[in-house]
Amino acid sequence: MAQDHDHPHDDDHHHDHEHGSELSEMQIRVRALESILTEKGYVEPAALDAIIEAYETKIGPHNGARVVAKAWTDPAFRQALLKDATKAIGTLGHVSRVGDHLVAVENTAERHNMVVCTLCSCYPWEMLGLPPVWYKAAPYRSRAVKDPRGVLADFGVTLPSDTEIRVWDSTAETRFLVLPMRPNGTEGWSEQQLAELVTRDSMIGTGFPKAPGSPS
Amino acid sequence: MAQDHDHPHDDDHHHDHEHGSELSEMQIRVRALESILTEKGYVEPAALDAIIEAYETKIGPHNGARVVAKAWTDPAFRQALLKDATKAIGTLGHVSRVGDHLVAVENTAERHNMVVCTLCSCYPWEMLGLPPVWYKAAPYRSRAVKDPRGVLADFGVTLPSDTEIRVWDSTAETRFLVLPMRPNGTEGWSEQQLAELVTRDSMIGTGFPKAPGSPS
Amino acid sequence: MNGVHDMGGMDGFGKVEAEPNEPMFHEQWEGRVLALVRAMGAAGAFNIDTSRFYREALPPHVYLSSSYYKKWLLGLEDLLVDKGFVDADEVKAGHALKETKAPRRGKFTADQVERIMVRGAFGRPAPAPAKFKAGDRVRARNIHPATHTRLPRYVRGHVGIVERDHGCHVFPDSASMEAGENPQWLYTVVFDSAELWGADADPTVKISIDAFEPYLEPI
Amino acid sequence: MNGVHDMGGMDGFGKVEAEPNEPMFHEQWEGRVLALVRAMGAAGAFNIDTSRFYREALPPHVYLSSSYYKKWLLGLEDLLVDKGFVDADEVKAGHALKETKAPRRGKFTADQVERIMVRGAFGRPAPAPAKFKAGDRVRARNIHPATHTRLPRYVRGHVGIVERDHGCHVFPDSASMEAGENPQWLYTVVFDSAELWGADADPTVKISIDAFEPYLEPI
Repeated sequence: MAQDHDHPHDDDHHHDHEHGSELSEMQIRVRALESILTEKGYVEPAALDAIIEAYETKIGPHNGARVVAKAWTDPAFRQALLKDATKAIGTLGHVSRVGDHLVAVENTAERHNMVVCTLCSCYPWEMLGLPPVWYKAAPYRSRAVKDPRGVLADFGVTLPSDTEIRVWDSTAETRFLVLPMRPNGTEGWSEQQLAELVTRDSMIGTGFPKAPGSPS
Repeated sequence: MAQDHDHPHDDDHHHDHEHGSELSEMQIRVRALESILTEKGYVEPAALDAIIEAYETKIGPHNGARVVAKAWTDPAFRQALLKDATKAIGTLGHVSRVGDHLVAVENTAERHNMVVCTLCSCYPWEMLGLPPVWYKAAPYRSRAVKDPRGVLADFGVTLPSDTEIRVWDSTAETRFLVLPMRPNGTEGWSEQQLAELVTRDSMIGTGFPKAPGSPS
Repeated sequence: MNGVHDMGGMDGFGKVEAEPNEPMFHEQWEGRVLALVRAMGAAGAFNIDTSRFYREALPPHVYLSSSYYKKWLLGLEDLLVDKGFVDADEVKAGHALKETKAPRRGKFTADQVERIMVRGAFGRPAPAPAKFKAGDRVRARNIHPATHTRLPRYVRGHVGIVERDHGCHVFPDSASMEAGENPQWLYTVVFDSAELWGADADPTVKISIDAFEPYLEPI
Repeated sequence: MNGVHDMGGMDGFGKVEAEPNEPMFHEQWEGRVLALVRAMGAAGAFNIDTSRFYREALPPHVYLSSSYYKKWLLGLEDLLVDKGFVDADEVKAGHALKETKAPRRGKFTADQVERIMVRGAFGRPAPAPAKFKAGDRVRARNIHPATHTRLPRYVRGHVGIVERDHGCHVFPDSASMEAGENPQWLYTVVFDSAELWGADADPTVKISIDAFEPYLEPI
């Protein structure tokens, strides 16, 4: 069908972000709105700069990775995390930003968890940073709840055919963090070493942690 | 909300048919496909001309109007039409083109019928001609089955609040023709006079026949 | 497929806007597209269900932002390329480059126009007795085929009453896949508005679809 | 509303395409839009549910063809105009022309940034006991509000099991209309894939949503 091969009207299939002219139009438009809101005294440009800087520097998947590595090495923390992730993470000095109602869900040999937001783009920002475009886009949002194995195939991920897949649709202000399985061959590793193996996608459920010794 | 007032980004809400440049691009593209199909011997331009001419001259709501007027004046025909519209219309010499499985549905004081095709644009071409753009467009297709009174309001049509509304979604190769109520004040009128009152929309169920003496 | 074409009950598309004295075609090319689709269909390059499926399978944002006949053109191009009647290079070049693949009924010529001005006949002899009769309560099955179907999402899982029996017809779910006509009984099934749209629905409204027998289960 | 944003289970959008080494923003203006939305929300011009509703209410073809942050910008413009914080003429002119309408919490300044880097708290004291508990079988109601809701279409009418109780939370259906927080119990409800997608569904898959109590009925 139309999606599957090089069709003559592919030029109609564009999205905005592929058009340079569109982008500069957007820049002008956003700048205009910022001017209005600044002139009217609702915001100040320095505050906007500070918000962007905070997103760029203070959040990101390194936060989630440290939580996962801790859970891999500390059974009591793992238990506490699965019981109440917000509370458990709040006890860690190095991750201060965590919202209410964060739920950690554990992958096992029997069950794989995968997180989606079919209605918009809900995502555990404090743990993973801003979501990637694919997480917010129609292919993932539409298919994750109906054909999760097909979605995983798009990521090159294959699960045993008898593994249960649990899809969590983030339809409220709860947020979900997948606790992936600890890779084999990491016995005795430190939390910091383990954290290096934890990928963003492994905490969404569309990937696995890196194997020890794989290219970083 | 966005649809209800003059919003600054109305320029984003355009559809293709509002763009002159798009249209000439379309003309080039259609001409190219016609050339290919002609050169490959699938079609001949004269046959395409003849198809278009047939649509432009041989079908149209005048066919449906004559059927309705006949049903208003001939009780036996009305009965036959409601029982099997294809067969009944086949007995009329002047309307030779009628497909199988045409179903006529009768408006009464108690029940109003309205026809839609939510999935595409199914419509009784032989009786009514090609459907108008609104019939094929998303607002009508999406709302007719859920909010038919709201749709009727868009046409300026109001029904008594206790009139039953029956919406026929044309999801197969059956086709539906609404037999509207005969206007008051037309006693003794000829079939031809009556046919002048029968509008296309009255046979879809989004309008009424014209009243006697109203501007034609 | 659960495509954006299946829009019964969706919100957000705005008001219905009728155009006074609307012309049959707004641009000359629209009539040409209509004629090309009818002619290629009549030549036997595809059946009506396949052509519908190709329009439904356009990318959703293209489906929603294209005019009606533009969707017809895009679907036709995709279909002719996929089925081997036209090559993508030919569409780019704007003229024939490859060999012709003969359509099932051969070239469409002007003398055949009268034939196609009457809608095709889709009734077929019954391969089996009807499972349902007027008055029966039935549930529309909760099916979600990735391919073409004529059971709209808004009725799936809901209970209605069989009102009419239309005999056996070509089954679009099969025909669209070029998997044969597979005739099936066809019924008008009527639903209360509250069954489809919940307790707040307008109680004076009833909605019917025409449903093929495989879409229905007894209750 | 049954908008095109409610796309769980729809077909036709193609494959998931991940971008290797994706930057946080693809264009400088994207970060600016994010910051404007966060700042205006923090100033009290709107709550998160209202801002979601304005994005959902974009015309469907605009929703599907716009990039993520473009949707944010378009929704923000619509919202600020509708709520009287900005005038449409100001958006056209690109600078302030009318009086300022004070947002609920006043100007958003740089010293408040740290506060908004933690997600807002939506848990609220319970106004009434919970109707359901873990293990209960419940049916997602068949509701079709024209306004904002967080009950996706693909579960409506279907039966699942209550798995977790999250306490009481702000109810988006009310908050989005600025009709108060109206806290409601929130549950994780899990569905078998066959219940949602029919007999052909992958039997190893289960899907959960987080459902507010008014979305559920006992069975």
